[in-house]
Amino acid sequence: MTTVTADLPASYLTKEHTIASWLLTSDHKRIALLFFASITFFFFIGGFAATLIRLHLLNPAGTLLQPDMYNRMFSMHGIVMVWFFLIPSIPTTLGNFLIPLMIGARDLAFPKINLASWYVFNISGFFVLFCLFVGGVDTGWTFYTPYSTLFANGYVIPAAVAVFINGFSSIMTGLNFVITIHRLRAPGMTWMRLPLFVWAIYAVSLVMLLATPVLAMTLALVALERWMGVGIFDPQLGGDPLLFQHMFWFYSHPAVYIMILPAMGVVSELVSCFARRPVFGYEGMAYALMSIAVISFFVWAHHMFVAGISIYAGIVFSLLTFFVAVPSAIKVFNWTATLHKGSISFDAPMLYALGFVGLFTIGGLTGLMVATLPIDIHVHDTYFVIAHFHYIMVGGTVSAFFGGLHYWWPKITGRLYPEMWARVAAIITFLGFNLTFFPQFILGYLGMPRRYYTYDPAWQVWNVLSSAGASILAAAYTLPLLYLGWSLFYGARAGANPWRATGLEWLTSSPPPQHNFPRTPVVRAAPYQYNPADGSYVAQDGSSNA
Amino acid sequence: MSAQREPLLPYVVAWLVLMLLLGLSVLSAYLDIGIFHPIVNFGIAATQAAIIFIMFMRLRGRPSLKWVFAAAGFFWLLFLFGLSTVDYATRTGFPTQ
Amino acid sequence: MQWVPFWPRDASVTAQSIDKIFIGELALVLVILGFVFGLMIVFGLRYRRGSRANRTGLIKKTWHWEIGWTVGSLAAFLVLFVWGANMYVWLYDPPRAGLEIYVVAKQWMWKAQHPGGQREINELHVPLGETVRLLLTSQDVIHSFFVPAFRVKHDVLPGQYETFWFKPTELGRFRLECTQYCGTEHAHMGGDIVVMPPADYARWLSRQGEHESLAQQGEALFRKYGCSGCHGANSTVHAPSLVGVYGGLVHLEGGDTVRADERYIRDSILLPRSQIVAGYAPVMPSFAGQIGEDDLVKLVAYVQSLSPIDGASQ
Amino acid sequence: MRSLQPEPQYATLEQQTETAQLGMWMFIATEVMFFGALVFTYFLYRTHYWEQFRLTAQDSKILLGSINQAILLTSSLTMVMAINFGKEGRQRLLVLLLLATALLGLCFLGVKGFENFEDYQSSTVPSVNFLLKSGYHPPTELFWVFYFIATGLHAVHLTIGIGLILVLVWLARRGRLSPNYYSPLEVVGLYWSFVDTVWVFLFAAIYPLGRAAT
Repeated sequence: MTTVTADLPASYLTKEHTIASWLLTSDHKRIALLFFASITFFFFIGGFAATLIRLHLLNPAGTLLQPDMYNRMFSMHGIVMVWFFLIPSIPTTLGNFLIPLMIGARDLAFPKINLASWYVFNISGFFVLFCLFVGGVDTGWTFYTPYSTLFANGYVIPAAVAVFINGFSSIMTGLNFVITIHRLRAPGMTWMRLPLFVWAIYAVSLVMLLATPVLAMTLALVALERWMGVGIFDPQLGGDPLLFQHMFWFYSHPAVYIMILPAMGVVSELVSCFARRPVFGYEGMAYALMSIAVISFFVWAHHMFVAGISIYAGIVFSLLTFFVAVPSAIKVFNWTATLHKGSISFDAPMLYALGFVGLFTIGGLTGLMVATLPIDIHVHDTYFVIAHFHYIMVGGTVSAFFGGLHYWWPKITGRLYPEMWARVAAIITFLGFNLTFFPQFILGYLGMPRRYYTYDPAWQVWNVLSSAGASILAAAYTLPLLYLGWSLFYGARAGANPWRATGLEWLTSSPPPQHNFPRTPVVRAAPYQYNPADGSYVAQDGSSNA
Repeated sequence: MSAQREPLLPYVVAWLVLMLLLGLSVLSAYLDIGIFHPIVNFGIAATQAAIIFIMFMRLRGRPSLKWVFAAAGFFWLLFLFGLSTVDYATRTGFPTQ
Repeated sequence: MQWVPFWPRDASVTAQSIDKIFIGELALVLVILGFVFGLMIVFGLRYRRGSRANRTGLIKKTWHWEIGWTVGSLAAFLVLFVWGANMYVWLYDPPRAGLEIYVVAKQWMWKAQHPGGQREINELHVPLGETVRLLLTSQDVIHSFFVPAFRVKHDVLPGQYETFWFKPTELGRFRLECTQYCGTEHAHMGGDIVVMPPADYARWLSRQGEHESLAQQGEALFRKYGCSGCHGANSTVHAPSLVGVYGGLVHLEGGDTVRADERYIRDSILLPRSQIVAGYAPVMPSFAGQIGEDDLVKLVAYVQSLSPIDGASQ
Repeated sequence: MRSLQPEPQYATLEQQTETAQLGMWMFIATEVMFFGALVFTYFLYRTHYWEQFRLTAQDSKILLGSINQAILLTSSLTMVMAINFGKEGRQRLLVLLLLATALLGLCFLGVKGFENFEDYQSSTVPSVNFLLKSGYHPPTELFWVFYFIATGLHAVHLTIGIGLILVLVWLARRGRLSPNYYSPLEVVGLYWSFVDTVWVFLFAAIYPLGRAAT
């Protein structure tokens, strides 16, 4: 099955070699790699800011950074990580690379728009770097008015413009995915045969399309208000600052799901493949993804329980928030049940995937706590909330991103990564992560507010633990950069299907040829037809493999 | 693909109706109908939009995915308007400076 | 819960209730976590590749499981929701009694004004066991009033009053923090809540020097800004009398009815024409931009004092 | 002339054309959300400051607004006729009607410019030249803020539309549009009519709020 050829097979990587052939490519696989380069860059920028923050907080007096500098660091950390890493992370890289391969298409529906999306992303990245170098912005990533419009002393407008432009990139990519999944599926690829990763990307693309424009408008209003001095949210004119929060969270709450849904898709692929067992309740998983995407739009005001919304609104949004937890709970239980009677191997992607399930569960359950109104009154805007969403976003999304990256690495590069190192990195990540963020739950309940550059010395021990964990985490995130880089040149050649997985993407060679498939595949089987008893599987084209 | 000619008359009629509705909208501005102003104005606007969508943007014909996408934005706005009304309709505080 | 080494002090009635719901939910969370982690570990060991476990007879496609845990989790969530919502109403719908203190926030300090006219900055003295109702507003950006030991928090918005209450059950000093990011010195925008025995509190109040009460100061302003010319008893202008207005219902031109709370009084001073009382002409000029938050507080307190039924607030 | 092959990811040219249209519809849905969010702010203040908004909206120039709507509705008609002629291969009429559409778009911008000049003269331009008339409260300024942001964004969209139509003219002159391949025509037509629809709603929000003497 896995034929290792001596010299490089003709692939999308070797088709052309000029720089122009990369910068002007319309091949979704190359664009995925371009995006990969960009978001990795921003991941380390955001990570650098996080490192500074944690270093600064080692000392309760907060003497490492000036207060203004600290405020700029956490703002930049938030803005870069949210819009320049987490939101584009899985969709633009793994999604871009895999969607056409998984549905048996030769490319996305609009390849030029796909490329344009990358350029637009980089232009917005330029603005955010510009903002960083001229002095940064100190509003936090949430840009709350009237602080951002009338009082902030940073460069709010470049930051708002950066996020505004970034939205176009999101919309272009999301639009491309939705249309592609609707129109370009291979013969036989019915909706109920789509891999869950495709479902997840489909759901997330819909959220991007419907939510991002609202953010774009909101930030445009903020920028105009700051520039012209009068605006829609100005309390001096009778404008309502809470209106900004409503509009901001109408985007930014679904945005949380933009970050986590693709991760759920990745993990479903991983858990099933390494447990050698069909995903438990495939249909339930697909419907859960879609209902999370829809319900995510109904819960935004749970960020505003203490902000001054009416009591009735608080109650309604609390109830709706509990509803969104139901499909998430279904997913967690189904992943766990997928392990039942499996034949589980603990390769690095599986370690990341199991880590994801555990950390996501903790993040989700603490989410229930902050959805409970009186608890939220106490922990809102404290480190409890910080810990909660880092469990979802870092413990969840970033773990899944790394898991997916390892899993599809052979497909993307044609090389195997060093398994031992990868397992070590996965375990260190898990440990470092927990050491970083678990103490923050305690800090939060003790009452340490977020965005404080100095704090009560009584809290120092927890902060020191957290900072120690952060340094481990930093090392754990740098490791893959090293060994994956090494494997690019020295890794063993991967066959077409090193994991013996069922998806269409594994039917073509690794790395795939320019237009993915020599001949359009015909789909004859549901995904995940693994048999744990004898290790055999049925690929999606209907071929059985012992 | 054949070059059969599509009659232009329906489009001209649609245009005439649109102009008529514009006239109505302007007329309504000068009537003393109090609270019904926005209802009339936006009712007329929605009718005009529907005509433009169906005729000029060719939503006529077989049901298709286009219908879903055309309606999606408007439908989704209902959630923004509806759910925030839960707050605004029951809130007592509003900035006064 | 003070025996737990990292538990915040609980020094108010609300703190104890919130701790209860927190612990209840924490227990539930731990049970679910134990279940999920336990299953993952058991399955991971039992069905690791190469183990001899029986792998035949996979559970066939059925909705029973999904429906089972959907219903189960939904039921648990609804219990939590009702418990929480109930308490939320209790916390954010303050009783109209006890001590009323105005708090004005600005970058980066808290200014409090007691009913007797005593003012303090970054400190708030309150008597033990008394229900304290705060009326908060901001002069600039959004701040948030947070006392961890009381487990209470509310954002403070510019241009409007927010309100909540607490009832201290322990003597001592408790940290006050701002939790809504408000600029460079956000981290230093704090202070202390000092809970004293009622007798000490009374002594403390009297030690703050001779003060006119907030309402008396308001009465002076009432004359200074010319309000008494129209709203006074001997006025010839057809303006509504303000005696007994506070706390009752007001019928507006156009058929609406509003409750005359602090917000309504404040709004009526600044934007009189947006809420005209039925039967009166819209002749009152706007005072928008002419009266600062500190003076507004006094005027509102004066109008409040004209409705003596609410006894305690004077 | 380029040979008429679909792009590699499509099986047929029809599939490509239909997909392009579908993409445009999806984009229009995002535009609806974009403008919808702005109208949401309007909706809120309109209901909260009911009388003030009605009062100040009387200062908007309803005559110019109506003329502009008439211009845009007409341009939608010329656009849809252009598409029909394009499909039928009648190149001269196609180019003519496209140019007419673009011209109407420019007329709209001209009238809008004149309207803004009048707004300036009557001191209703926030942060540039704004005067709070007696009896008017500060929230009336919110109306004008909305007015300028909404019509400004609409004008930006319209300008892009005019640019796209000029590209179509160029394509048509080069013989790139034919009864076999007219996808760009359809797609730009959708966009143009949508921008028209936006104006229809903005008109309803800005001009006819009640001008009867009470």
